[in-house]
Amino acid sequence: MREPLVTVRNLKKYYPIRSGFLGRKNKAIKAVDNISFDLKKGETFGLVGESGCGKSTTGRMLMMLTDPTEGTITFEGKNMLNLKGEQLRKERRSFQMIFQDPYASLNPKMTIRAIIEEPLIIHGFKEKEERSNRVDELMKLVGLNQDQADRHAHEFSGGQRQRIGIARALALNPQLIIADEPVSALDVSIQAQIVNLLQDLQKKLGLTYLFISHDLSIIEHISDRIAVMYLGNIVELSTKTDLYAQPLHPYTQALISAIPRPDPLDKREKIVLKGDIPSPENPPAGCPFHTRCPKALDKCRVEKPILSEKQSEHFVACHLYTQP
Amino acid sequence: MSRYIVRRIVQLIPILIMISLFVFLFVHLIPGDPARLIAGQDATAKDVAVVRQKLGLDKPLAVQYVIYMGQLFQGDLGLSLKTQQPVIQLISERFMPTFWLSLFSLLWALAAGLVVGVISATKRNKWQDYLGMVFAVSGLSLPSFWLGLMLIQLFAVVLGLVPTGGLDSWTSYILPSFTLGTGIAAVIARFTRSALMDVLKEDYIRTGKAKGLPRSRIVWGHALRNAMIPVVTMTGMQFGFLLGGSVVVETVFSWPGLGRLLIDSISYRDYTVIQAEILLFSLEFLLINLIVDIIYGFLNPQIRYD
Amino acid sequence: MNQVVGVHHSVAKNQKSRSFYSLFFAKLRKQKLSFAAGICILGLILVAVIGPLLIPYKITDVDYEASLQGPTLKHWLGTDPYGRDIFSRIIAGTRISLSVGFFSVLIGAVIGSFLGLIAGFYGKWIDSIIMRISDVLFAFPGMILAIGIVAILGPGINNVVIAVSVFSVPHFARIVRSSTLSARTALYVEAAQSIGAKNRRLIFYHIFPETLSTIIVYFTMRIGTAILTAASLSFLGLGAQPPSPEWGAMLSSGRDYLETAPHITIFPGLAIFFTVLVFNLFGDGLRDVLDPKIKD
Amino acid sequence: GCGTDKGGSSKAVSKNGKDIVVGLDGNFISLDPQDTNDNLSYTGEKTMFEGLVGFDKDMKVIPVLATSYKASDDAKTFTFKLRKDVKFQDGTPFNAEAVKFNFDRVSDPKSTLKRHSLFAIIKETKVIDEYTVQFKLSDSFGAMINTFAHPAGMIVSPTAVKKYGKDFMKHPVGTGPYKFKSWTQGGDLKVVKNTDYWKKGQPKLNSITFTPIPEDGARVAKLQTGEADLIFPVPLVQAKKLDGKNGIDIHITDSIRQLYMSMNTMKKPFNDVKVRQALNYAVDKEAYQKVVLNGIGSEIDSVIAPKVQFYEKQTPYDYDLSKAKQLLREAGYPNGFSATIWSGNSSEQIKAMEFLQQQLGKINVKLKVVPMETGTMANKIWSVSNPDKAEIELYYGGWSPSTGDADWAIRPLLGGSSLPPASYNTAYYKDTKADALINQGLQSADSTIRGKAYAALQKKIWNDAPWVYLATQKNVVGVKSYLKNMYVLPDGTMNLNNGEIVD
Amino acid sequence: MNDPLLKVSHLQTAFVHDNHVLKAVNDLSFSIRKGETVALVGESGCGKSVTSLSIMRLLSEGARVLNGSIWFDGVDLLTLPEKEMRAIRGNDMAMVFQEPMTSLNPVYKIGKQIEEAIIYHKKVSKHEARTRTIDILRQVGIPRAEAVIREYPYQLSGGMRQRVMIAMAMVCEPKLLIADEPTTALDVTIQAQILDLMKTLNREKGTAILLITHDLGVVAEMCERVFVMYCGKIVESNDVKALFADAKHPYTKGLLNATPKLGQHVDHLGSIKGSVPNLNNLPEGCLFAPRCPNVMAVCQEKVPELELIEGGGLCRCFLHKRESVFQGGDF
Ligand SMILES: Nc1ncnc2c1ncn2[C@@H]1O[C@H](COP(=O)(O)OP(=O)(O)OP(=O)(O)O)[C@@H](O)[C@H]1O
Ligand SMILES: Nc1ncnc2c1ncn2[C@@H]1O[C@H](COP(=O)(O)OP(=O)(O)OP(=O)(O)O)[C@@H](O)[C@H]1O
Ligand SMILES: [Mg+2]
Ligand SMILES: [Mg+2]
Repeated sequence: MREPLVTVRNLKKYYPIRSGFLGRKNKAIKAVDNISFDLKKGETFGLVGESGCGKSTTGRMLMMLTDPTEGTITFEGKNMLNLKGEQLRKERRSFQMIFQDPYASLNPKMTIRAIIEEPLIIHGFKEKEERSNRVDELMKLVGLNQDQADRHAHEFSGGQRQRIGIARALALNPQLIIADEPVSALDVSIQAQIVNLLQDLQKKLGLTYLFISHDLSIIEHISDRIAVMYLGNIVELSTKTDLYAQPLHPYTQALISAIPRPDPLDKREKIVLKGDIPSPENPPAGCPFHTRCPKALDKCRVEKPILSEKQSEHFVACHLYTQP
Repeated sequence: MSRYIVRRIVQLIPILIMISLFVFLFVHLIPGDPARLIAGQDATAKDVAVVRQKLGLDKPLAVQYVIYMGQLFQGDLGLSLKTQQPVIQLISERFMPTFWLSLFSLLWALAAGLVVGVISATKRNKWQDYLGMVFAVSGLSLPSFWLGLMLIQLFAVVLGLVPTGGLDSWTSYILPSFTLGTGIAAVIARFTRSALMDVLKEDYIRTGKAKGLPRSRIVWGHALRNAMIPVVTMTGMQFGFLLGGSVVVETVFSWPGLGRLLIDSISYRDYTVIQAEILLFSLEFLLINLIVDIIYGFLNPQIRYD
Repeated sequence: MNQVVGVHHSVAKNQKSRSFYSLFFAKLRKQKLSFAAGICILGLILVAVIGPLLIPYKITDVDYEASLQGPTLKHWLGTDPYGRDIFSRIIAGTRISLSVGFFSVLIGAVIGSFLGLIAGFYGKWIDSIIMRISDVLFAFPGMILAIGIVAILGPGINNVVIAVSVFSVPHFARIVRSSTLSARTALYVEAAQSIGAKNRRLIFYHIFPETLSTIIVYFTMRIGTAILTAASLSFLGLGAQPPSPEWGAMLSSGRDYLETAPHITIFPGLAIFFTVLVFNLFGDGLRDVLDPKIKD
Repeated sequence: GCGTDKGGSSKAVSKNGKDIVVGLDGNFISLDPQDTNDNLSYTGEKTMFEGLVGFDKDMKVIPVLATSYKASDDAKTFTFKLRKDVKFQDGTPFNAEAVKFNFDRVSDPKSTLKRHSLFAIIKETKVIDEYTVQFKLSDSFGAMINTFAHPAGMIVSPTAVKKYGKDFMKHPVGTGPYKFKSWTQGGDLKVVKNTDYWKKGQPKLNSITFTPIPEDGARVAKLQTGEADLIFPVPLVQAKKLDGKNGIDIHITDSIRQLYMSMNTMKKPFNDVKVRQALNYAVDKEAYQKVVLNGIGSEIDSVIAPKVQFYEKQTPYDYDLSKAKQLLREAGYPNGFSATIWSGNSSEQIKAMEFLQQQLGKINVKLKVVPMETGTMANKIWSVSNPDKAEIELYYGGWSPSTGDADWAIRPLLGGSSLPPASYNTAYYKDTKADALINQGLQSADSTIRGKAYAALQKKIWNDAPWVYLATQKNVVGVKSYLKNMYVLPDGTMNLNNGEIVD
Repeated sequence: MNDPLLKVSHLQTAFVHDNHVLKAVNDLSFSIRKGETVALVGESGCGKSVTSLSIMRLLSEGARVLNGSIWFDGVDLLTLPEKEMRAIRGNDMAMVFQEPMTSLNPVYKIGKQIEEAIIYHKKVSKHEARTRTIDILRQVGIPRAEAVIREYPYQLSGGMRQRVMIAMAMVCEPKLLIADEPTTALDVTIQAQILDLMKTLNREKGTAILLITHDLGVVAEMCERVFVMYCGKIVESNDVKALFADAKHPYTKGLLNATPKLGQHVDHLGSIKGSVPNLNNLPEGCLFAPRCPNVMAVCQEKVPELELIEGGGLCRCFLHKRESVFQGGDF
């Protein structure tokens, strides 16, 4: 078994809702509610779930862009949450992020060169020549044409921009890349280009990915292990093959069955869930999924199931599988 | 709802205290000795000293502030240094004329501004739009004192239609309200136009069209109500302008209102009156904006006050 | 909450590979009125710079025999009570009014924008303090604040500049704060933060340029207000000192002659009106082109 | 006035009813004559109150509530005989007790009345009999009778003062032809006919409403539209144009207000009399009248105006630039110098300063014009306790001695004891000889002695030239032609008591 | 049953700027029969929305139909006076938009927004309108319909709002429903609900549906026929089964390859090189030529026509050129 690169334990993020007299805090959005997982060196860890379930929040906490309410994130033995100021800034080199929106994540006022060069400047690469060479190298790596370096982002297509974003993320030779829906905004034909690029880079550079997506097909294609999130909780965590071959959690089952398949002859019965995803401001008691679960038991309404290993490397949080 | 209002009013208190301190320092920073001014041109140095002591101006500033605030909390605004009249009385005599003036100015400004704004937005880039906006920008660019003087010449002196100034009958309100409201009408018109233009680009307007609704229904029913939401907020902010503008307009039109009282009080360094009046202006401004927020809540169902 | 896939596509794909500036000018040119106003502003600036060299009379040339004349061929806009040429004075006054407008707004913009950036970026108590103070200044009618400041500092054009800039500060602080708040959540700012950029870099390198268009638009629009306020102060006798041909002061001294010699009030009034008008029109156009949402 | 022979363009106007509106350029501050220090308030008060003595059209002292008076030679004791047929408007009888009450009130050192200093010299007021009253002064004071004629010497009802206390100023009761009706601070004052007035057949109007209209244009417009029947002052620029139109008559009458530019005689270069005289020669006084006063003013030929008691004509300084330049050269300023001039920020004051700037520019004296807001200026002038520290150089101002007497016209402005902050000697003129003459005039009630002293004093000051003498002002009133017998006194207060409407 | 309900022929819609014309839809033809479900697929920016807005005549300012005709139920929509067009919109032909979050007026209650259309088109009483509103809300599967009509849009989730939008479109029982990416903004589980709903409505009410989407999965699940668009033109069309079984156009093939399929397990996804050309800067010849793996010399010179291919479909490609040129008959 490979070494864990990052260990996440009991991570929580509650966003306070200010209301009441003189803006006292008395409610919270439980965006991420106590999750734990490991990222192993060199793997692609897929995080999948529907809108608002806390995927981005998890990614942002790993990037230290948001402070967790509770929990630990350990990287190479260091608890990242204890780092402050300059130390933290230095440590950031090992963690990089690729964003969903290739348009908004590039400063429209900067040239491509300036964007890719920025991490180098920030981290003290003084030699101009050295930086320039590195930029050229990176652009080649992600498949961008070097003579376009002095143009602005708006002159590029979505796929090209996403490549720029990837080049920036790679500039400092990071170990972990958090890709928050890196292809959701792209057209299918382009999406495939980027996914392929990410896979090639992983092979070439030995990167570890945390790959966030709501698209189960993409997640299946790219990930080694997958965690399914629902309302701030991980409801199932397993290797790719296990998860798709034998989804345990009713939510995962519904999710997989709901994916429209590009094959008109494949006329499966779908599991169409009733109702909406509850608001994280006001999550249901007990199992967060019980309100929509076709197999809900009485117990599910009161007791929250914990994530436990049902089969080897296959974790699920569901009362259906807790032995009496 | 009422809890919300109470809370908002409670929140005003610290701001008002800050304003009071600010005003107090500000007023005392203005060079000029009220005792000297009140004692008069031919007063001797001794007369001045007597007056100073009588007015309590010989005490240290901090002490004066504490005394002032103490009185204020008991609802006592003190006596005018100049006339020895209770400030509250001076101000209450002047309050209504200024209040009505502001209100009429605001009302006509709203009416005119909305109409011009809506026409401009719906006839975008047509002559109506250009005309409306030239009018609006002109309104914004006219020095109000100049406009006032010109209006007096034309309508009161040459045509004799309305009084030239002072407050005698309802006709007295026409010119000053018009002068004071012009700038705001212009702002409202511009703002309505741009808010409405933004709203007309919204998806739900397209939905309305897809339902087959007639254009008038879409503009006046669906778009304007949404466009009003930012317009209302902005109108509240304009109130500050209105209060400041009343100083100038009241001078031009010999209006027996607070603006002129303020100018007079400043030249006499009548501290108590200046302080009270600026506090009143600020309070008025804050309250108006509170009301605006409440109206905002009615217009925008997404805001819940609880 | 739901990601809207591909929302930006059509916008972005429209943009041709043109530079920001040529795009900007092309758009601005379409705003015909504003474009014309922009040319007028250039004209005004030209007049401000070289006008004093071209005027037919010195602005201090008095001729009591020729006082209060209406417009003639000799004196295009007539003469004032001292027989000075009003046309020359208005031309010479352009420089004063424009610089009052420009500098007062500049000072206000620099300080206000800085405070707005800080407040918007750091939030929390820094934001509260800055915004509460600007609330206080807001609740204080601007004209009255200006009167007070001039009363403290004494009259004179420099003090008018200070007074007007003081009450521009909270306006800039507010709008810059709100555009900072939105720029702060922009993904590219987060991206820069995630590669380890310091706050200073985030604020001045990434966020500030984003607020710049708002600042520029508001700047041009405020210039008009500033010129008007300065003129009002002069009208109340708190502004420029004689024999300065500041328009507000000219207007103020001419108001006694409103009936007997209206030209000495009308022309400086028109000069103010025209100048403020073109700045407002230009600001409007800029706003439409740069598209910041300014609530004013 | 000059409004009589305009003929043609004048369209006849008439008035229904006997209620008139008077437009004034400011607000009344007080209606208690003993607690008033502005002329405007006196204009209103004079309809309701009367003094023992008063002034006629030419500032000559005339009896009003007193029938006669006698002064002792040492100018220390003054005895008045009172009218017997007078009652206050609230029914209180007017008698020696009432007079004593009034002067005890104002001369009490503990009184915080604004006019205390004017009457502080009264040591004692004695009731001799019901209609005779006697004042004893603590010091000789030749100008005392003029002081009694000052509007601050008007008699208020003791009953009303006791009743209203501090609020008396809002509930004035006197003996005058009109009774108080209503007043809002900063707004209108309305007075109505006193039907029990002691002068039979008076007053002739039912009511007078005073309305403040500070803005010149608005005030004129009110007269034009007939919303006001009388306005004062009429802006000088418009006087000529208004006259005869819309049934308006413009009355231009003499004033005792002198317009001057004072020079700080303790400061270089104005400590040199040659410089001061040079400046006097350098200013074209005719042009001043034309440009600044719009031709409404008269030549100045003494430090006090002709209508002031003991006036003595001097030889005016002609407009003579070469003489001015020569004097400057002699004083050691061949290339001129720079100086700062202060005044208020009214348009007239600014205009005057600008004019002076232009004039003195011709002899290379460069002025920096600083118009100041009233409060600031007062502060600048009075914040100095030591003449050496005085910042003031040149000051443009005007002075109207409300007692109509030479003493009050000179002492506060040029007396050695009047340097700021004590009083208004902005010229910092302190001359032993002049001070001695001032005292001579002060210590006698004998008009020949006083006359001589003031003649010498005027000559001395004229030649010492602490001021650039500019002009004597005129008062300009605008009235509708149906309104008669209302006039402005030279001191700038108005007497409306005889006013009547004639068709 | 064979009459087309909607017949779009040679439609050309462009954004007209002062100095240039951007043809967003260029010579587009297709038709829909009564009760049929037809898909228009294509990548972002290929002109799907512009097509639907052209049909509804809701194009924004600056966009204009330059050429072509649109026949709907026997009338030529493009020559209809605005007033009559209004009577058709929302009544005979309704539309659902991509963004359920912003397509409802935030300041009006749900009920009012639906009733408005009924009252306007059907001239019924308020009360009747209300009954129908509650009825339709129930039909689109909204629980508590009586309560929901008194709620504001912000109180509803995205899926609920999209149901409301569909209810609003369906309430006058239109003959044709145009759904422009109705589920793109929704989550998979919610998408499944909405697609389910549309299928049911189609089945029960016989409403024809023009489904616009970029998701081939959705197409496969929902539609009977498919039109594939690329750069404002139709490049291939066929019966859904035929198309998925044997796509002819290289672009269609590329799309199908690039779509990840569950359980497929390939190392690399198929991808199409390059990116969609800019409308400002379209290539000569076949628009797909620069990205085409099978490009030939002729492709860069001539524009291929849409031609009938074996198996009944149409394809715009020189690879599949046959002797008989498509003449614009029934397709
Ligand atoms: N800054 C914030 N303040 C308050 N609530 C927040 C904030 N950021 C996120 N949330 C809330 O936390 C929850 C989880 O958000 P998050 O962005 O992590 O979801 P997600 O799974 O990434 O969703 P999506 O697929 O829409 O990106 C949501 O309900 C969201 O509204
Ligand atoms: N207002 C506009 N001005 C100029 N061009 C526009 C405008 N709106 C759309 N376009 C262009 O028209 C073309 C077609 O746009 P359309 O919205 O129909 O695409 P779409 O296929 O619906 O894409 P998406 O999947 O992103 O919704 C695009 O290239 C787009 O850039
Ligand atoms: Mg997310
Ligand atoms: Mg679209």
